[in-house]
Amino acid sequence: MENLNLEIITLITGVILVLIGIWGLLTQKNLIKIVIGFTLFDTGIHIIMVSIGYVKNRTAPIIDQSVNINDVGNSVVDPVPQALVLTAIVIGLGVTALMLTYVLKMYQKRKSLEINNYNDLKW
Amino acid sequence: MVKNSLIFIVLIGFAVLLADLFVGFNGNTDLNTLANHYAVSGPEEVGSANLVTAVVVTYRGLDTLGEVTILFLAAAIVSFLLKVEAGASLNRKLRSTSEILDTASRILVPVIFLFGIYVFINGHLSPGGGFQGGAIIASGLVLMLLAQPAKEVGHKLITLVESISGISFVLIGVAGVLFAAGFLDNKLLSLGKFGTIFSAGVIPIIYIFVGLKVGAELSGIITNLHENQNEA
Amino acid sequence: MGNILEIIGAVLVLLGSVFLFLGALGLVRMPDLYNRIQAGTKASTLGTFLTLFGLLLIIPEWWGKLVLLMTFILITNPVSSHVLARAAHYIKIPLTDKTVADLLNKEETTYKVNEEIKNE
Amino acid sequence: MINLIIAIVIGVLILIMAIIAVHHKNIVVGIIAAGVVSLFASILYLLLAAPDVAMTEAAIGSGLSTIIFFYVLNKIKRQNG
Repeated sequence: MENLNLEIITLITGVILVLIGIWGLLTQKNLIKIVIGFTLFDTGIHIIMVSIGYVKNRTAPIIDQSVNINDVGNSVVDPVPQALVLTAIVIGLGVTALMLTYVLKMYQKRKSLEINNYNDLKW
Repeated sequence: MVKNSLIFIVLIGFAVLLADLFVGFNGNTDLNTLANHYAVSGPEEVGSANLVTAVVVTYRGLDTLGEVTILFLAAAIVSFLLKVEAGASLNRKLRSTSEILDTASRILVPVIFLFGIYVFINGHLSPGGGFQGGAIIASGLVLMLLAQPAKEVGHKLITLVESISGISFVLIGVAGVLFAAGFLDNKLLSLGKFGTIFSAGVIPIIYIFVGLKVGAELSGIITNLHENQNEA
Repeated sequence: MGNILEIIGAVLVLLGSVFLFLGALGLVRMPDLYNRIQAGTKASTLGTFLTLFGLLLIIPEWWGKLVLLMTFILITNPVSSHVLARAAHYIKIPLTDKTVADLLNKEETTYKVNEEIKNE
Repeated sequence: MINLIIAIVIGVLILIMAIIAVHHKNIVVGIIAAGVVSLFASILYLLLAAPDVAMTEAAIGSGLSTIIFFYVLNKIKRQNG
């Protein structure tokens, strides 16, 4: 209870979310369920990255009245992981839309959402 | 049985890999060197009050160009796969929308567009920026398409906005090579007074183009999916 | 003077949260979907309004943003619940047994009758 | 202290919703639960002092992403019958 910090809680949440996402990716048979597992995996990775950049008792990296302009280095959190996650979320939406379009095309070809019916490349 | 145990082994492996992150982790108490440099000298070098914007647009500007390109590729492939023939539009029966929804969407959609534009113009002063503003504009388009399903959005307009803002983004970067210190350098214009809207050099202009480009790409994806519903 | 305003604002915020709680209780306790939508929307709209108004009395400098928020909630909240209820009626989600009148069905028939009268 | 309690409650809710999203039999419930995971994650970002990321996640993860899933699901159901 002594060293239970905010960033530790969110880090553990993110790690378990990643594991749930991988479990969904590997065990589900429905193609849309697989895409849902992928989005959960994405969200988990983003939570891990933001919580690693957090610094205890500091504010957001935006300089306004609450931040002393001469002492910025000791009052804001790390801006670099936030910038990475910001763009990664938008890319994640594009990739999700691409995967769902492929699911739609596969359904139009074979009339099935079961992954077991697509065994063309199985050896 | 073998399959289940294999999945279990994979999960255990990932858990061991990620456990390395939080076993000895006790929270940061200080910034690392790179982040400290960005935080201390960022306001003077770049002039942007929002340090995330400074990192996205200036310090890591080339990465942002690459990410916008990836998004463009995804949107282009989606629209290529979901192509609708010109004659086959709207042969499904539409239920008439209620008058309340119609009036409310007519009031709300321009306000949402205006809010998106506000978000990406003020990206260097307050939370927000091109990516968020583009997403908000695409959300307004979703509301418009759900409230008035028969409405057609011009593909020509989306393509034009998308390509013009992409070209302008690259041209501003090249102008930075010619007239300032390097590619996408923001000292092309004067830095201005810190904390006002006409400050931070060329950052607001770049973020306006990024916002228009992201908004046009997401709107393209949404429009293609919506028009594909009309086909049999 | 400022102190009295602060106390009134705090009471309004408390009242608003009571209404929000009642709305959440209605979501659980009501018998069918239409009653749940009604309870959730009415109580939560009033609760949010009272909370924002109390905040306006406590911190008067934020009036611009708060009035904007109130306008937005006033437009969106009833419209979204109206659309939900209409869609639920069209896909024929059953009403509870205690229902007395189904006015949306009746309204459509009366509209048709009126138009026929007008045409003649 | 209050931040810690909020973070613990939201973290547990995220994990429950994620398990529902992966494991529920009905796909519509799964998609809605995935949207709720994104919405709660945006509150976590706000607690972690990242308002930019919170805005993006709220607009994209729980808005546009859910809508795209439903467009594709609707098209598949329409072709089915």
